[in-house]
Amino acid sequence: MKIVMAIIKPFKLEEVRDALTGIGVHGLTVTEVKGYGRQKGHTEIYRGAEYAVSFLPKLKIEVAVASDQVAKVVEAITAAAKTGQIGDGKIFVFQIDQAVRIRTGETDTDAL
Amino acid sequence: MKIVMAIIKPFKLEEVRDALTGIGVHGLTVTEVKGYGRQKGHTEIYRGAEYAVSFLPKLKIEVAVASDQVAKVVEAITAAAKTGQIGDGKIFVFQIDQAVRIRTGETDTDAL
Amino acid sequence: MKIVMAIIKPFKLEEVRDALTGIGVHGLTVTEVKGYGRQKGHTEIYRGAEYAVSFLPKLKIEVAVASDQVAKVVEAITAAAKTGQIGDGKIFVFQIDQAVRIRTGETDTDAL
Amino acid sequence: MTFKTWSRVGLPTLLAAAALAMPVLAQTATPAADAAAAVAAAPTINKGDTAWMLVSAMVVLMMSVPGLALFYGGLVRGKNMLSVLMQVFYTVCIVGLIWVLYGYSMAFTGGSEFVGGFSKAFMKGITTESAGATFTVGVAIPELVFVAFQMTFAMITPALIFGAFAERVKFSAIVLFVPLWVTFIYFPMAHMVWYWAGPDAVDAAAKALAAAADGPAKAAAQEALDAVMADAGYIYKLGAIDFAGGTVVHINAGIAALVGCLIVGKRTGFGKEAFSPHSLTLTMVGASLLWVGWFGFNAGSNLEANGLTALAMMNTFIATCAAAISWMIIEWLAKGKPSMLGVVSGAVAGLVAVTPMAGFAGIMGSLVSGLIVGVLCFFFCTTVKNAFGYDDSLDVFGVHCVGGIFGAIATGIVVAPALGGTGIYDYTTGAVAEYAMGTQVMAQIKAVLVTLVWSGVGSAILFYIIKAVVGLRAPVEKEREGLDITEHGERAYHS
Amino acid sequence: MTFKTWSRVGLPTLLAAAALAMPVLAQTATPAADAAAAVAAAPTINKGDTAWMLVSAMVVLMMSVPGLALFYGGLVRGKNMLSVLMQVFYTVCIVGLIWVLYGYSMAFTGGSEFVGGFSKAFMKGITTESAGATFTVGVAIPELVFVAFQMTFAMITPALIFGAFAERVKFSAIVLFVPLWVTFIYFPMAHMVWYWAGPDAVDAAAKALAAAADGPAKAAAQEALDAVMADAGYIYKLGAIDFAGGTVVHINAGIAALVGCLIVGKRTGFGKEAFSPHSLTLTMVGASLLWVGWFGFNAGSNLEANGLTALAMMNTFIATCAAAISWMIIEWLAKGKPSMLGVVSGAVAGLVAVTPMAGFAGIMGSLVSGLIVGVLCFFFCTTVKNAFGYDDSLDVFGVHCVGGIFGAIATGIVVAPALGGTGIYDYTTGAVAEYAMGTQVMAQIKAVLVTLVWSGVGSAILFYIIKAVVGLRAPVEKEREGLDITEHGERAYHS
Amino acid sequence: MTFKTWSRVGLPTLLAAAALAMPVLAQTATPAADAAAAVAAAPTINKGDTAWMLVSAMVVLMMSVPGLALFYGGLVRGKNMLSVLMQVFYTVCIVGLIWVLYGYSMAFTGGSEFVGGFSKAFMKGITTESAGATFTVGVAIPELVFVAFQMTFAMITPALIFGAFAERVKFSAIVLFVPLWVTFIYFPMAHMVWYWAGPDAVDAAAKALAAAADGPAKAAAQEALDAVMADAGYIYKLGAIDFAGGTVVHINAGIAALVGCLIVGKRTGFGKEAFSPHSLTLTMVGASLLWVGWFGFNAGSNLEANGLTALAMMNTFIATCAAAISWMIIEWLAKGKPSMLGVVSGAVAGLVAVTPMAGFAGIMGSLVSGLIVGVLCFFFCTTVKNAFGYDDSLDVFGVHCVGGIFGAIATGIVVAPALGGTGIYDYTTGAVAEYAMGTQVMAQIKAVLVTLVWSGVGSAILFYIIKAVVGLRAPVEKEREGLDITEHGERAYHS
Ligand SMILES: Nc1ncnc2c1ncn2[C@@H]1O[C@H](COP(=O)(O)OP(=O)(O)O)[C@@H](O)[C@H]1O
Ligand SMILES: Nc1ncnc2c1ncn2[C@@H]1O[C@H](COP(=O)(O)OP(=O)(O)O)[C@@H](O)[C@H]1O
Ligand SMILES: Nc1ncnc2c1ncn2[C@@H]1O[C@H](COP(=O)(O)OP(=O)(O)O)[C@@H](O)[C@H]1O
Repeated sequence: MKIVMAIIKPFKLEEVRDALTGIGVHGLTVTEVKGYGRQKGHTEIYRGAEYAVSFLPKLKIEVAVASDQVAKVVEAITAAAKTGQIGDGKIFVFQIDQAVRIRTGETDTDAL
Repeated sequence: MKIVMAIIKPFKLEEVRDALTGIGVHGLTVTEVKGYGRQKGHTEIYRGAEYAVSFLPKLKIEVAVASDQVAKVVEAITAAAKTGQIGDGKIFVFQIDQAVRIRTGETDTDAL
Repeated sequence: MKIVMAIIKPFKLEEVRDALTGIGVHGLTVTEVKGYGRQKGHTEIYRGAEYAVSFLPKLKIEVAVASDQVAKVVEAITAAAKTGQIGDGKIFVFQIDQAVRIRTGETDTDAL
Repeated sequence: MTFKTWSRVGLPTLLAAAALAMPVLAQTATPAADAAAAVAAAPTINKGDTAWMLVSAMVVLMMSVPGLALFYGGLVRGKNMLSVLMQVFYTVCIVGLIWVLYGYSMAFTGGSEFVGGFSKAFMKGITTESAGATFTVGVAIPELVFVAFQMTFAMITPALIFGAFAERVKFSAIVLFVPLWVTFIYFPMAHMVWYWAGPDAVDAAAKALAAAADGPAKAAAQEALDAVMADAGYIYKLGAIDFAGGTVVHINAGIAALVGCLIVGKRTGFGKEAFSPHSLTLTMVGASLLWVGWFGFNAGSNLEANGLTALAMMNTFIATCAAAISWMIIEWLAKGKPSMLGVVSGAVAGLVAVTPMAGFAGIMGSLVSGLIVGVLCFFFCTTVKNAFGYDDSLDVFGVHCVGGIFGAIATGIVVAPALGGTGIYDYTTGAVAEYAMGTQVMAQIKAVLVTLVWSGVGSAILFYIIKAVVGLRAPVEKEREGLDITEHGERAYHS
Repeated sequence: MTFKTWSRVGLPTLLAAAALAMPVLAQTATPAADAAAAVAAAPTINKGDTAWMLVSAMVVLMMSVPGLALFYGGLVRGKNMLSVLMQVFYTVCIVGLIWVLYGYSMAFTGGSEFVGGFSKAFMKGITTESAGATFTVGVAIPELVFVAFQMTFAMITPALIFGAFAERVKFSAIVLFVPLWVTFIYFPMAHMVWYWAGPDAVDAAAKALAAAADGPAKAAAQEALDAVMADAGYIYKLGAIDFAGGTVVHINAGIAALVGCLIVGKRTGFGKEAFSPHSLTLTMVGASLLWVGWFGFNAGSNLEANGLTALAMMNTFIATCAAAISWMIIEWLAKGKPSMLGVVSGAVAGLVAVTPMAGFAGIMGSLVSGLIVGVLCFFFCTTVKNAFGYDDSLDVFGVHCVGGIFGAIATGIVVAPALGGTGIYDYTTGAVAEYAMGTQVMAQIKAVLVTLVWSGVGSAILFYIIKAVVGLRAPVEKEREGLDITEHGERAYHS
Repeated sequence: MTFKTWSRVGLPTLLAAAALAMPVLAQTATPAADAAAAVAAAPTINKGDTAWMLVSAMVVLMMSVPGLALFYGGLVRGKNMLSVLMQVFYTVCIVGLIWVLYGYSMAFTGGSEFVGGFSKAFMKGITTESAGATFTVGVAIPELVFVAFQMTFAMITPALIFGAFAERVKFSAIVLFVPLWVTFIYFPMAHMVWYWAGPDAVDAAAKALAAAADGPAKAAAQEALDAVMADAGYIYKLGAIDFAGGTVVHINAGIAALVGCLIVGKRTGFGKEAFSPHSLTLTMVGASLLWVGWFGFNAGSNLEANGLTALAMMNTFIATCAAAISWMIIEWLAKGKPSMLGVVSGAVAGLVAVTPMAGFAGIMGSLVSGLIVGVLCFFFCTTVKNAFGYDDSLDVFGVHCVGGIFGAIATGIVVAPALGGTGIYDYTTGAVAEYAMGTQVMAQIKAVLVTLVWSGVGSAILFYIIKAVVGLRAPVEKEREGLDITEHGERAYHS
C-alpha cells in the first residue's frame, strides 16, 4: 500500500475528487496548507506596511491506495489538477506499512 | 521508528490523547482535516443554492514511536476512537528514517 | 528522495524559510497544527469554566529533497528553529518513492 | 412604567365597573366628572418625548438583534452559532406578532390584578391619535410608540432564557416554548408589575376628592379614588417599584433559565471536553451593543426626555462601569488574571442590577450597587455554579437572576432620598412620599418572591409539557455534530 | 416624502414661471400673495422633529455601513469580502460628495417632471436657517436635516445593486458606475416620486381659492392652485404613493441588479463549485442592523416625530416579523429545515415590502403583507431563480425587486381606511380623500412599470457603456484568487 | 462646547471672587443683579434638545465600545485581540467612575484657567432639575445629560492612545495609566478649551452694561462683564475655537500616543515579521460605527437640535466622504491598488479633521478640508512613519494628531463667512463678530502648540513613572505567545 500525497490549487479539489472517484477511489483526506515555491505571491499593503506574501493557499490531498493503483491515481490527479501554470503543485508517493479501519479493525487494503 | 497517523472524529481527540498517555506516549501532533469517504455528509442550503457537503471535519493525529510500540499504539487509538459507526476513520503506519529533537539535537528514539 | 517534516514554533517560520532558501531549497509546504508534548500549555478561564490547554499551536513544514541533501536540510532547520526552550519541536525524515510536478509531469528530483 | 389610554381618564367613578369593558372614548366623558376632567383634559404630547421613545424602541431591538444574539453566540462553539442566532431572531419575530395580536392587550389593559383582557387585541382602537400616559401628570406620548417600546421588552425577555441550555435543545422546542412562555408567564408578569391607572387618573381623582364637599360627595370621591388606586397589577399594589424591569425581565427570565437548564440536562461531554467560546470578540460586540441599547431600555422607561431620563442614563452608565471594574478586580485577585470576558460579564451584571433602580437611585447609589453586584455575580458564576454542578451554559441564572434579585432589593435601599435617591412620588399628594426603608425593602422582597414562584413554577410546567409533546433535547449525535448543520442545514463559517 | 424650501411658499403664482430659476427668498414675497402668505408665514420648526430626523439620518447611514456591507459581505467567500465592503463604503462616500455638489439639487428642486435643476448645486442658498416642508401644514424642519436624511437614501440605493454581481466585477467598473447611475437613474427617480410643492403651498393656494371672490380673482386663484399642483414629479402626479421608497430605492435597485447580473454573467464555477457564505454570523449582524436602521428609513420618512411616525415604526416591526416567520415556515415545509439565513432573508423581504406602505397601512395590513412577501420572495430566490439559471449572487432581484413590487402594489390596497389603513390625505380639502382601490392600485402599478422601464433600460445602457470603457469583469484568474488580493492588495483575515 | 450650572448666572459680579467656591443656588441671587437676572431667569429646557443629547451620549459610547475597540482590534494579530478589547473596555469603565467622582468637577467647574475645582465632586448638588447652558442665550439642557455626554468624550480619548503601542504593553501599565492621564492631562485640557461662563452670563452682563447709567454703575457693570469673560479656560481665552474636540481629544491623544510608542519601543519582530491585521472586516465595522457615533460627537456638541446641529452633521458626513475618496485616489496612484483599509482610514482622518470645524465650516469648506486631510494622513502613515521608523502600530499619531492639527488650523480658515463658514458669534454684541483670518489662525496655532506641549510633556512623564513602577512592556515570550493568553488567560477565537 502507498499513500499518494498531492499539493494542489484549492479550486481544483472538486475536479480531483471526481477524477479519483472515477477510477474507483472512494476515500481521501484533505488539509489546508500554505505552499512556498516558484509561484510568486502578492504584496499586501496595510497602510504603511508592505508585506510580500510568499506562502500561497494550497490543498494537500492524501489518498491511501493499493500499490498497484498508484500509477492510475497519480495520473488521474495530474490530469485533473493541471492548469499548466506555475504553482499547480506536486505529487509525492510513500510506502505505508499498515492500514487499519478503526470502526471494524480491518487491515491493509481492506481498510481503505 | 514509525509514525502512526490516524484520521479520527474530532470529538474523540481527548480520549485518544488519554489512551496514548496511558501507554506512555507523551507527544503527538494534530491537524484539522476534511475527510471524504463512506460516511455521508449533509446537504447545506443557502437560499436557492443547495450544496452536498461530502467533506467532513476530521482530525489527523501523528505520533512518532519506536517500532516496537506501534502495535500498542495502534490498538490504543483504535480502542479510543471507535464509536462503531461509519466514519470512525483510519490508521496508517509509515517508516521514519530519522528523528531529531530541535532543542537538543538528540536523534532517533531519544528525540521522541 | 526524502521528505523532511519539521514541527516548529510558529514565529520561526520566516527564519526557517530563509535558512532553507539559503541552502538552495526553494519549495516547501506549511500546515498549521497543534502539538502535544513536554511543553506545558496554559489554563484558559471562561467565567466558571477552566480548561487546561495542552495543545499548542505549531507549524508543520514539509520539504521534499534529494536524499543527499537531507543532512544539510535537517541541520539548517535545526539551527534556524532552535530557541533552546522546551517545545522547539521535532524533525522527522521519510522516504519518498516518487515525486511528480503536476504542471509538467516531471518526476523525481526534477519535480522538486 | 405605566400606561393607560386617555380614554379612561376623567372617568374614575366608572373605573371599577368598567374594568373589563372596552375603553370608552374621552369625548364621551360624563359632565359629572367635571373637576377631574378639567385637569385631565389636556394631556399634551411633546415631540421631544416622542422622538426619544422612538429611539428607545429602536435601540432595544438592537439589544436583541444583534446584541444579545452576539453576546450569547460568541460564547458557544462554532458549530452551534447559527442555532443561537436563530433562536434569538425567531423569538423577536414571533413575539412581535403575538404582541400585536393579543400580547399588548393582555399586559396593558385592565382586567384582574394578574392579567389584562383582550379589549385591545389586534390593536383594536389604537390609532395614530391615541395617547398614552407617562409618569407625569398631563404629559402623554402616542400610544403606538408605547406599544412599540414595550414590545421590544417582550421580544428580548424570552430570548434571555435560552443561554442556559444553549447547544443542546431542539429548535422545535424553542418554537413552541416562546409563544407559551410569553402568554402564560411574561404578559401576566408585565401586567402585575407595570399596569396601573396612570398619573392623570390618580391626580384627577385625588383633586376631585380634595374639592369635594363633605358628606356623600366626599364619600363618593373617596370611593372613586380607591377604585383608581385598585386598578393596578398585583405586584404594583404590593408597593414594589421596578423602574425598567428587574422583576419582569431579569428575574423572570433568570429563574426560567435555571429551571430549564435543570430539566434539559447538561451538554454531552460536560466536565470532560472544553466548551471554549468560539468568538469572544463577538461576545464583546454583543455586550457593548447591549449596553448601548440598554439606555433605551432604562432611560426610555421614563417615557419622557427630561432630567430624570438623564439620571436613569447616568445610573445605567455608572453601575455598569462599577460592576465591570469590580468583576475585573475580584477575578484578578481570585484567578490571577483579569479577563475580557470577565469585564464584559461584570458590565452585563451591572446593567441587570441597575435596571430596576435606574430612575430611583442617585449616581453614588448605583455606583455602590454596581461594585457589589460585580463581585456577587462573579461568585455565583464561578464558585456556586461549580459547586452545584448544573450546566447553565451562558450563566443566565448567575447574571440575570442573581443580579436581578440583588438589584430589585437594592432598589428599595438606594431610592432613599437620604442616600441620594429620588424617593417615591405620591400622585395623590403630588409630592415625594415619606420614605420608610423597611417597608420598601419588604415590598421589594415580596415582588422578588412572587416573580420567582410565578415564573419558576410556570416555566417548569411549560418545559415538561414541551418535553412530552416534541421533546427538548437534540439527539446526542446531532449535538456532537452541531445544531447548525443538523437543525438548520447550514454552517456559520466557511473559508 | 416631500421637500421645498420655504422661500417659494407664498409665491404660488410665480411657480410655473420660476420653475428653473433660483429660489427667491421668502422675505421678498410680493404683498399681492397676501392670503396665502399669511397662512404660510409661520411654519414652525419643532426640536423634537429635528432630533428625530437627525437620528434617522444617522441610522440610515448605519444601514449602509456596516449594515448592508455585512449582510452582503457575510454571503460571499472570504476571498472577496473586502471587495464587497469596499464597494459599499466607496458608494456611500462618492454619493455623499455628488449629493452636495448637484445631486440634492437634481432631486429636490423644481424643473421638469422628470428631474430638478441646478439651483441648489453646491448647497447654494441653504443655511442653518433654511426650513423645509414636512407632510403637515405649518410644520417644517431645518432643510439641512432633510438634505442629510435624503442623502443617506441616495447612498444606500446603488450599493444594493452590487449584490447581484458580487465576487466577479472589477472595482474600476464600480467606481465608474456609481456616479453615472445616481446621476441618470436615481436622482430623476427621486424627483419623479417625491418632488412636490409641499403641504403649505397647496394649502395656501387652496385657501386662497376658497377665499377668492368670484370672477377673475377666482380664476387666477384656480390657476395658481393648478400651478402648485403641477409643480411635482411625474410619478407623484400619477397619484402613486410611496412612503419611504419602494419604487425609488428597492424596485429601482432591484431591476438594475437583474440587468447587471445578466450583462456581467455568472461567477466562474457557478453550478459546479460551492459558493458557501463565509460568515452567516456577519450576515445576521448586517440584517439586524438593517432592521434597526430601517426605522430611520421608514419612520424617519414621516419627517416628524408623532403618532404617524410611531405607526410607521410599528408597521416596520410587524411586517418584518411576519415575513421572517413566513419564510421560516415555508422553508421548513419545502426544504425540511428552517435556516437562519432564511429567517433573516425573510426579515429583509418584509422590510422591503413595508417600505412604501409604512405610513399608510394599518398594523394588521402590514402583518398580512409581511406573511405574503416572505413566501413570495422565498419562491423567487429558490424556484424561479434556479429555473432561469441567472446568477444573482445575493438575490437582490428576488428580494428587493420582487418584494418591492409586491409592496408597492399592496400599498394601494392596505392604505384603504376600510382595511385599517390611513387613507390618503388631500391637502386641498384638508381631509382624508375618498378612497377608490381600483384607481389607487392602478396608479401603483403604473409607478412600478415606469420604474422598471426607467431603471431597467437606463441601467442596461450604463452597464454597456462601462463594459466598453473599462470592462466589467475581473479576469478569471483574479476571480479565482479572489478580488481582495487582486483588486485591493489585502486580505480580510489572517490568523 | 460650554457648560455652567444656572446657579451662577445672574451673579456676574460675584464671579471672580466665588471662582473656587461652591456654586450658589440661583434662588439666592441678590436682588441687586436685577437686570441681568431678569434676562437670565428663564432659560428653558426643550425636550427635543434633551432627546437629541441623550441619543448623542448613547452613540458616543458606541464609538468606544464596540466602535474603536473593533477598529483597533481588527488591525492587530488574533493573539492580541482580547488585549485590545480589554484595554478599551477597561478605559471606558474606569473613566466613567472617575468622571462622577471628580473628573466632571475638574473639567467643568470654575477654578483656575487651567483646571476646575472639586465643588461638584461626587456629583454634589447635581439633580434632575439642574440645568446647564447651551450655546444659545436662554436655552438650557438638563445638566445630567451634559454630564453624560461629556463623560463619553473622556471615556474614548485615552483609549485612542493605546493603538500606538498595541500588542506589547502590560495590562497593569494600562490600568495605571488611564486614571493618571485623565486626571493630569485630559481634565485640564477639557477645562482649558471648553470651560467658560456660558452665553447667558455673558449676555446678561453685556445687557447690564448697556443698560447701566454712566459713572460708577457703568464701571461696575464693565468690571462684572470682564469678570464673566475672565471666567474661562486658558485656551478658550486665547480665542481658539474647537467645536467638538480637535485639540482636547485628537491632538491630545495623538501626541500622547507618539510619545508612548517611542518610550515603549517597537514590537518584537518589527520589520522582519508580517504583522497582518487579523480581521479587516472588524476594522471596517469599527470604522463604520465610529462614523455613525461621530454624529453624536460632533453634532451633539451643539447641545441643541437645530439647523446648526444639522450643519454639523452634514459637515461630518461630507468631510468623511471626501477624505475617504482622496485617500483612495492617492493610494491607487501611489501604490497601484485602492485598499479597503485605505478608504476607512481616510474616513477616520476626515472625521478627525472635521471635529473642530463641524459647527463652523460651510459644507464646501469641509469637503475641501476632507480632500486635503485624506492625502496628508496617507502621506504621514506611509512615507513619514516609515522614514522615521517608529512603530506607531495603528497610526494614532498619523491619523489623530496630524489630522487633528490640520483640522484645528483649518478651522480658523473655513469658519470665515466669506468661505461659507458661520463666523464666530460674539455674545457681548449678540451678533457674528467681524472676522480676521490671520488672528483666528494664529489663535488656532497657539491652541495646537499648547496642547502638544501639555500633553506631550505630561504624557511622557506619566509613561516614565509607570515604567518605573510596574513596567510598560510585556516580556518578549509573552509578546510572542500573545497577550490574550498570557495577560488575560483566554483566547479570542476557537473553532
Ligand atoms: N520541495 C518541496 N517540498 C514540499 N513541497 C513543495 C516543494 N516544492 C514545492 N512544493 C509545494 O508545491 C507547490 C507548488 O510549487 P511551485 O514551485 O510554486 O510550482 P510548480 O508546482 O508549478 O513547480 C508549492 O506551493 C508547495 O506547496
Ligand atoms: N483511501 C483513503 N485515503 C486517505 N484517507 C481516507 C481514505 N479513506 C478514508 N479516509 C479517511 O477516513 C475517513 C473515514 O472514512 P469513511 O470511509 O468515511 O469511514 P470508515 O472509516 O468507517 O471506513 C474519511 O473521512 C477520510 O478522512
Ligand atoms: N512522539 C511525537 N510524535 C509526533 N509529534 C510529536 C511527538 N512528540 C512531540 N511532538 C511534537 O513536537 C512538539 C514539541 O514537543 P515537546 O515535547 O513539547 O518539546 P521538545 O520538542 O522540546 O521536546 C509537540 O508540540 C508536538 O507537536
